[in-house]
Amino acid sequence: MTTKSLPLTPKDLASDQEVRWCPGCGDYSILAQMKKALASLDFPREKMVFISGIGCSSRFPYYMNTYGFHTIHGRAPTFATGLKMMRPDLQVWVITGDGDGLSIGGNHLLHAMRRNTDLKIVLFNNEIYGLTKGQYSPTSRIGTRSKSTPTGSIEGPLRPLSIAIASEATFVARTTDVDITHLVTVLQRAAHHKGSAFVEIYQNCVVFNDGVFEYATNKSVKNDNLCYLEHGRPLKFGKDRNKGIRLHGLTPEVVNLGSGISDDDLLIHDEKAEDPTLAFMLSRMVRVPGDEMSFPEVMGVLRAVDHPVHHELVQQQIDEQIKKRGPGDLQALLTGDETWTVT
Amino acid sequence: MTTKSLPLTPKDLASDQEVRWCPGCGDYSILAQMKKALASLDFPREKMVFISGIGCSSRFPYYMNTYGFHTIHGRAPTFATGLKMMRPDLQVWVITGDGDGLSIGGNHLLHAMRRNTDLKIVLFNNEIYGLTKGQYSPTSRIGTRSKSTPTGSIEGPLRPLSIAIASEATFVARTTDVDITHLVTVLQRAAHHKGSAFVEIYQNCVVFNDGVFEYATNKSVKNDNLCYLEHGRPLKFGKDRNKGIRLHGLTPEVVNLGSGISDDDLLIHDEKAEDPTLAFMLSRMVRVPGDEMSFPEVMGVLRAVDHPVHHELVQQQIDEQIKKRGPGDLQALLTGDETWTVT
Amino acid sequence: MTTTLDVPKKEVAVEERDSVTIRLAGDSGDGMQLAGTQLTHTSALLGNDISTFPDFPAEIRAPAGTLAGVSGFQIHFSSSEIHTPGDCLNTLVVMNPAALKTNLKDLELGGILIVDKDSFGTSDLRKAGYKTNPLEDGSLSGYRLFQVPITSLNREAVAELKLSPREADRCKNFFALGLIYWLYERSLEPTLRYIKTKFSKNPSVLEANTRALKAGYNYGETTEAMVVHYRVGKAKLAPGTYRKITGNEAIALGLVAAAHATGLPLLYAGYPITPASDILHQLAEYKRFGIKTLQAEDEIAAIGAAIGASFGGVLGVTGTSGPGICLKSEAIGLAVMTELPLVIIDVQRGGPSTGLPTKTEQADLLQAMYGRNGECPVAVLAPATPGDCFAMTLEAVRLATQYMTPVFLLSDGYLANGAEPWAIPQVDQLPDLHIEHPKEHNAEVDGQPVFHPYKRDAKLARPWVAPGTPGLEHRIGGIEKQDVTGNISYEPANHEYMVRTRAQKIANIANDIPELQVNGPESGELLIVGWGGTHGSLLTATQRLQRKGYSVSHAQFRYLNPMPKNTGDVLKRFKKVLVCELNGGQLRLLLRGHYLVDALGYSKVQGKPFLVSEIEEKAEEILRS
Amino acid sequence: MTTTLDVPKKEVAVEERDSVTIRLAGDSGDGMQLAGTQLTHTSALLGNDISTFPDFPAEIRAPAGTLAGVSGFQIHFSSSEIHTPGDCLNTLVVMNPAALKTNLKDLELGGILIVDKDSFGTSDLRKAGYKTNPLEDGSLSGYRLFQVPITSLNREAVAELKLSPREADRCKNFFALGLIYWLYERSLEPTLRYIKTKFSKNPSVLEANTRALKAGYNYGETTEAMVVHYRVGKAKLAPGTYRKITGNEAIALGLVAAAHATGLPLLYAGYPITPASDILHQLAEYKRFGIKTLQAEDEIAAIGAAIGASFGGVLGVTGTSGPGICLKSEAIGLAVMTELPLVIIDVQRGGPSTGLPTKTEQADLLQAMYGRNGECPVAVLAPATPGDCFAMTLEAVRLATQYMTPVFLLSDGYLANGAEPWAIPQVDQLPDLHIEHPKEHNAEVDGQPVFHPYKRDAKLARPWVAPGTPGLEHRIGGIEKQDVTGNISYEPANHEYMVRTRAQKIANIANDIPELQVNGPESGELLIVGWGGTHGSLLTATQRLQRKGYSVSHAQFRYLNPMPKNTGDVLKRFKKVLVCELNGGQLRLLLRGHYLVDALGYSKVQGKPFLVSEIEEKAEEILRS
Ligand SMILES: Cc1ncc(C[n+]2csc(CCOP(=O)(O)OP(=O)(O)O)c2C)c(N)n1
Ligand SMILES: Cc1ncc(C[n+]2csc(CCOP(=O)(O)OP(=O)(O)O)c2C)c(N)n1
Ligand code: SF4
Ligand code: SF4
Ligand SMILES: [Mg+2]
Ligand SMILES: [Mg+2]
Repeated sequence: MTTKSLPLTPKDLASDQEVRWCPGCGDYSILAQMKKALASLDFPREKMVFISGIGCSSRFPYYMNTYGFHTIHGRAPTFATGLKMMRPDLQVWVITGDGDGLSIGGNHLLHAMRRNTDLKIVLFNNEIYGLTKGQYSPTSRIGTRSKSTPTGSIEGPLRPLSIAIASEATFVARTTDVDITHLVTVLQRAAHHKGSAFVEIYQNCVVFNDGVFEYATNKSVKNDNLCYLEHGRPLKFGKDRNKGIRLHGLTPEVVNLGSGISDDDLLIHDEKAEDPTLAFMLSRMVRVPGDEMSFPEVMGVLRAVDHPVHHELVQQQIDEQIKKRGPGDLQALLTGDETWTVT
Repeated sequence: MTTKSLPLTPKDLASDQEVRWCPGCGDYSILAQMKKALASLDFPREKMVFISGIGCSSRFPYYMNTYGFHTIHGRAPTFATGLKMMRPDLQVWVITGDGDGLSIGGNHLLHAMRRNTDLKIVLFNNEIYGLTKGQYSPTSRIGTRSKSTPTGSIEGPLRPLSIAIASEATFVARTTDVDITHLVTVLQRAAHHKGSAFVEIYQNCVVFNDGVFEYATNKSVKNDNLCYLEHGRPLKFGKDRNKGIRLHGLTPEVVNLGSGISDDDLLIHDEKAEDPTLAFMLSRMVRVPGDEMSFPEVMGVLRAVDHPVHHELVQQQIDEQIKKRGPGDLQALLTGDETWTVT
Repeated sequence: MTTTLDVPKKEVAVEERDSVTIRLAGDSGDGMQLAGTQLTHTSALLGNDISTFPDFPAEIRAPAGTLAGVSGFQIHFSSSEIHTPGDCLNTLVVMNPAALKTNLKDLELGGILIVDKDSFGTSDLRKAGYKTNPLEDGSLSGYRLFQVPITSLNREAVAELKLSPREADRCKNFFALGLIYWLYERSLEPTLRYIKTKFSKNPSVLEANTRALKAGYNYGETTEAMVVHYRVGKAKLAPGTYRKITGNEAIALGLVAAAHATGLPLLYAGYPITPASDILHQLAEYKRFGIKTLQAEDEIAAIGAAIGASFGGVLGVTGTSGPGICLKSEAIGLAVMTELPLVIIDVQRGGPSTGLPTKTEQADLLQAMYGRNGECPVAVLAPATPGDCFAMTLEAVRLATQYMTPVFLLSDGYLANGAEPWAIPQVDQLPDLHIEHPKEHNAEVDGQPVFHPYKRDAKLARPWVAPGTPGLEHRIGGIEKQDVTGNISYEPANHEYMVRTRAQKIANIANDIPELQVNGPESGELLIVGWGGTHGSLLTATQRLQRKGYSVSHAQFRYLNPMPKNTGDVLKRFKKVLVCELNGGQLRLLLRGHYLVDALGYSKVQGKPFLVSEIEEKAEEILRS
Repeated sequence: MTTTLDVPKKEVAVEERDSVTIRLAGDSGDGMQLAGTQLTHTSALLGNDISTFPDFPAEIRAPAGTLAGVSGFQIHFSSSEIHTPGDCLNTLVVMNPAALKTNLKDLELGGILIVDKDSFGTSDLRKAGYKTNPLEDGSLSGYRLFQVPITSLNREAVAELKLSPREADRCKNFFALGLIYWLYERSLEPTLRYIKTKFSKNPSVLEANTRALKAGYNYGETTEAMVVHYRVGKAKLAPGTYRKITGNEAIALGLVAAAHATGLPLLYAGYPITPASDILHQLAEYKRFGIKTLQAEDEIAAIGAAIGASFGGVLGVTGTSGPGICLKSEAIGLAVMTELPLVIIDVQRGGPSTGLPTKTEQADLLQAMYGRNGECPVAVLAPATPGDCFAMTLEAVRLATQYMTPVFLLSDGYLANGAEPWAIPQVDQLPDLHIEHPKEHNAEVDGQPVFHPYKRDAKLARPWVAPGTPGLEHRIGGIEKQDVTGNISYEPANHEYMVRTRAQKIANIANDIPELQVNGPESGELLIVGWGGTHGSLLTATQRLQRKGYSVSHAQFRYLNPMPKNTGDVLKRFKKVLVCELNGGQLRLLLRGHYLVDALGYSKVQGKPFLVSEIEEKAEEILRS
């Protein structure tokens, strides 16, 4: 059979399976934007693979007309790691949720990123367990009332981006389900990154956690609550782009522009900084609803650096060994160093 | 039977079991200092519990005359979490290794710290798998030749302290096996911390990774390679304390004191900073052997903040519910809301 | 609150029925589970015996109107004792074509079929894959079809409240329920009460649901179409006070009762998974009882926390379903080696792998028995009915604490969500499971008092010391232990001794559990054997066969490891043994292997419970051969 | 390099022996494993049949001189065919009192006992728990005791090299080895060659070891005490070229050969665990063969990576020991559901839990069979000897790829580290396991070409498509699959069909494997049955019993699931069946359950292989009863 000729349209990437998320779920938009982003890549669909764990989000692969593997809870990065090692020609996406990726599966994500395995990891963060019908997750805010925390959760949330950065991920970004142009751009950049790319998407679970990202998605307020990062540009935000982030020693602070404070005083974003401290600092900024002077949450690419990629290093060692000692001779290997003959 | 009267001596904390580490192993010193540190606490030994995973380091509990549980590989924090939830009166130590705690067990460490479970977690980092006879670990440096990486490891190491900080640990510290006074102090501080305390100890595995921390333990060079942190004090180091760390924007740099640079120009350590960025930055500093101007590695307490503790929050919710709705009436619960009677 | 209900009396033709099976089926969003629960509840309060079977899709809310999105709730209520939710439907209510398509095959010929006629538009039919409209093409002629314009009647009923059509339609389930209440002479009272409490904060929804329920009822009363209604009298249950209970509820209550009976605090550590999650949810509500719950980061952490709690001298319990048991298996081995009490609840679902997460199955028996490295025996129990989950939970705690061992409790999706009437136990009649942790040394060495953590009692159980006890400091772990001292030992003979001792300890439990009970004559042609949640179907089938004159009895295993002492004897007293299981023949393998009886097997692996008729037919086939 | 050795000839009394069993025992740090390996190697090159049994402690290096620190290496070499490392020692070399204490019980009465006299100081004796010096208290009078001052003689031998005493003592093992070489007429050549290569970068160590070895040899030659030496002639092995091989080596080589035979790249993903780690270590050396290895973060990740590789169309293999199998169990279920080829190597060790990590056992059989949720059948193989590990690894890959299924390979600690002579296979005679991934669609729907990932072939295997193939894009996963299309399906009848089909696919393998072979008459009084690594002991015992005139045969299962087709027949041809296992009776349960034979069991669970005599005695007891 022959390849679907390039360029692809988003429709070429739709499988024949009926999409079965709840009406209004943020996952629909992510699916649509993913198809757009991939269609733009000039890359054949048979070389794309989606690997997911378990959760609403993890149903994603069924809906893409690519190769796909819906695996088990929390372990998607492990399957993806083996696949990418052996099939470097494939573009491997990992789809996970806040429960799948950060509760049961946190360690695998961590190690995939540490190895700089060339995976594009997309974490749908809805701050809840959707598929199991509404328990709090490791990203749920303190006080979240859920089926398993009827009197409110007591555990502080993880910040997925902090974990990714501490795990040595070479590409770390954030976006939201409904900001469709931004979402497409971020996915495209992840696709182009060589190495572990980690993307957190704020995703609305309309059934069990509706509106938890309202501040970040509602058009009327989101610009006051989000700061879109641009490499080499000062950190500015606000509906009128009249606020910024300034550094005070190691501590960032929100300032109003004008009256003596100009762009030049602001922190300049550097996604290519080898030292991850800036990216880490940005990952800590949390909008406190109602607190005007609390930090905006950053959107876009926090970090994008070039490090050697796992599968290439693996291959390199093989090539070096062959260069040094010649290709393997199976008969010699079976025979070994010392033999004797019985006649 | 009666309590061993306080204060304890280190000897009171020695069990009757023969210690079975290799002669010269760094674990011996850690054991000795742990006994010293605990003896100083004015806390009864029957209320101390040591829980470990599997590894050379994880044999530790057998040698302490306290309660102890040598569990399974990587899972010590889980047992400790259940124990501490139900028995807040106990002081619970978790003993783990770089493989046990950061390879197979990374996720449990992460979540224990996220919950701010009141555990004292001590990670013996020898950058190798000791018990299984010498495979590289997630903290091994790139290029480590080991049984499983005969041509050198290709994976970048994790920094345990970065992971701890990103996991929201409220106490994060580092020390070495042979720096016995410092080790005792750090263990005492961990013991006194309320919440998750994470301590990394550089530990020499004399059999499989001998000398890997030479730069940090050899008396003749270590002061040039390590920076001992003191809260509220500038970051200074060097045999003659003639070097320091200065901040350049977000980026730290090593400077020589004198000729215009004084203590006032240096970064001041603040272990109580609520924002973990400083601690994270410190966790990234790595000594590059041979590079005079590379960073020193920090020793001591990077972070020590007070956050609500898991078991107390659990109890608080119980107390609140009882206050609000009265203590549970089992008969009423069994009976339920709607019943009918058959006569 | 104890209620005695007046059944409304009206002047319509009334037919008496011994029992009735009804299924309500509609879209996941149509509220069928809620309506079914209300019908169950009301019927229980009316004094019927009840048994239910909810059946819902794995998707949270699959696209409206599709076959994948159909959710059903089946209830069997009766004036005599019943044990199953019924094989065959007497009445089926369908809210759309997809529900008709997936459920019609279970309706008896001549049965009552109520459809929401308004939902049979062209696009509805297409989504369900109908080429022609079944309401018109004659394909339903074998049934007593009532085409009720439920959607429009309901909208009309709530019209005054000025709700959006979507909001109005949310009450459809109550309209349908009202109609069923009329048809089967049910009182509206309990459901009205429910609506009042549930929606107290939302008066318009409260009013809408109330009106919908009444409108449905009145429709039955007034429409010409429905001229008969049915009466199902009170069941002759044993005297006492009853409530309705599901298996998951019963386990949660059993754990609270066990904490009480042992006098120990309890930690339930779980990780959400269908169909076990509700146990965690429920226990999280019981903070006033001092119960602590932990939603751990995964199943390994959950069992770890439970074992940590047990090590701490309190009750450690964990619960999950099959995939979670895989993850817990290494830690179960540790609990076996360290001989700590532990209760592991497995609410079995369809497998292998993710399988059929919302469906029932019994295929984890051999996993519970053998799913660990090394010789690693644990006790295995399996409750027989939803209510029995309470008793067997207490049993699990009893055996775990008294024998210092992990105990598996094998529930399943059917028990977990199915409901039955339950005679409410009295707290002062709960078994006394009181635990006293040792406080004193148990040996002397060279004249010095010492504590030996592996010195066993008559049951072969080792002492359960709580950390914090002065003088009894000790260390345990997963490496083989020396007999008595518990020190690490690699000594060959000691290992064999310990392996055999651990096995013997579990085997000894057989002395401490009831014998296998035979329902019917103690010997005969055929013994129908099952275990756990298939009890109702097998017992009912057996009773029917006995009524037909066959020499057949039934025995249900509630204790699977060890098996009751009389097992071999019982099996040998029957010419043939038929082991009926919702798996490929797992108990059968064990019975054959242990007792060398040529047990036949009847397996069903469809994610569904046995129908009574299936067992009956299979048994008749064997009896006639 | 093929070598023909000249055995040194000298004028001393020479006794001919058919076979000899020697154990070298000392402190973990004494280099006994290395010395043993050299002795094995040399004996193999001399043309003896060999079988070895290394036995070492779980601690890396327990405190010197303690019982816990004793490490031993046993070798049996022979001029006739042998199958075990020997029951009883003819010669025991002990480097310290602790080694004497733990090993003496295995030395035959009158056997040769060589001790390093220098290591029997007061503190050495105390560490080993001796109250009096056994060299002096007469307790060794039943043996031919040679008290050799090994430490001092060895220091003397290397004195010129000016090593520290510690460095000098590191050669003690070679001194002892030299002495044994003299005693048993072994050539020094292979070991001298080894020393030369191994220490080429460290000339003083090279020289020291060389001198030590020669000094030991010369000591034998010159000392008055030793007046006899022994000769063990060449074994009459089948003609061919041989090498020595351990089970772990054979598995590693088998995997490289399988990659060659299938034409597929191979990923071995593991996580270190005793006694499986060496497979990972070895394969990590084979980069030139294109083999890729991954030391994953844990066992779950390892199997995940292996399955990911299989999904990618290449060979995915993972290996571990029992505790690791626990962790892999959930993913095995996924591989069963998605019907991907996968080889899972379990090098079994003493359990349960952490158990006896460095000791052998066979207690993971039922875990391999049933240790997963749901009905989850996989193929299970078990090699019978170290060399057979090669053949069975190829078999595992063959069945995995041709039936699209996970295959368990149950090795054990004994096979893993034990060595035997191995007839070197010729690459061009390896089985052809070539794989061709489908490139074309396999169905048409509405005239359009489509690909159905669950359309099966005659073996019931589904097509193994490699991602990257245009037009065959498809999705798989762990939820129940619709027959043929592989779409998600919750349909009850489909589930049952798929459960049965997966089971049938595995059952069909019985048509494609050799029948169970009976060693001895095809029928008779007693059949001794075993599986996997106990082959040598059971076969040898059977042969001895046959020589004694008993009507006894032996059958060893190398295929455990499915079992060979003739299994039932074979079992039924014997009056009695005795299943001998290093576990509590796991195969026995299966044979009884499947074939309803009243199989007896002989269990040993001591972390050690069977002695031939144990089997012999047990069988005689049964035969006489
Ligand atoms: C081993 C295992 N444990 C538990 C589950 C049940 N489970 C399925 S999805 C899920 C969590 C889903 O949450 P998340 O990853 O946030 O995905 P979402 O549904 O919110 O997209 C859980 C606990 C499972 N399938 N397997
Ligand atoms: C489930 C499981 N997998 C693997 C092992 C084998 N194992 C024991 S200790 C260990 C690693 C030890 O390394 P580390 O934690 O760094 O401890 P160290 O010995 O260096 O102190 C491994 C892989 C095991 N015991 N259990
Ligand atoms: S439950 Fe939430 S996350 Fe899942 S499909 Fe529905 S809306 Fe989306
Ligand atoms: S192997 Fe290394 S870590 Fe383990 S006991 Fe020996 S020296 Fe210590
Ligand atoms: Mg989620
Ligand atoms: Mg280590």
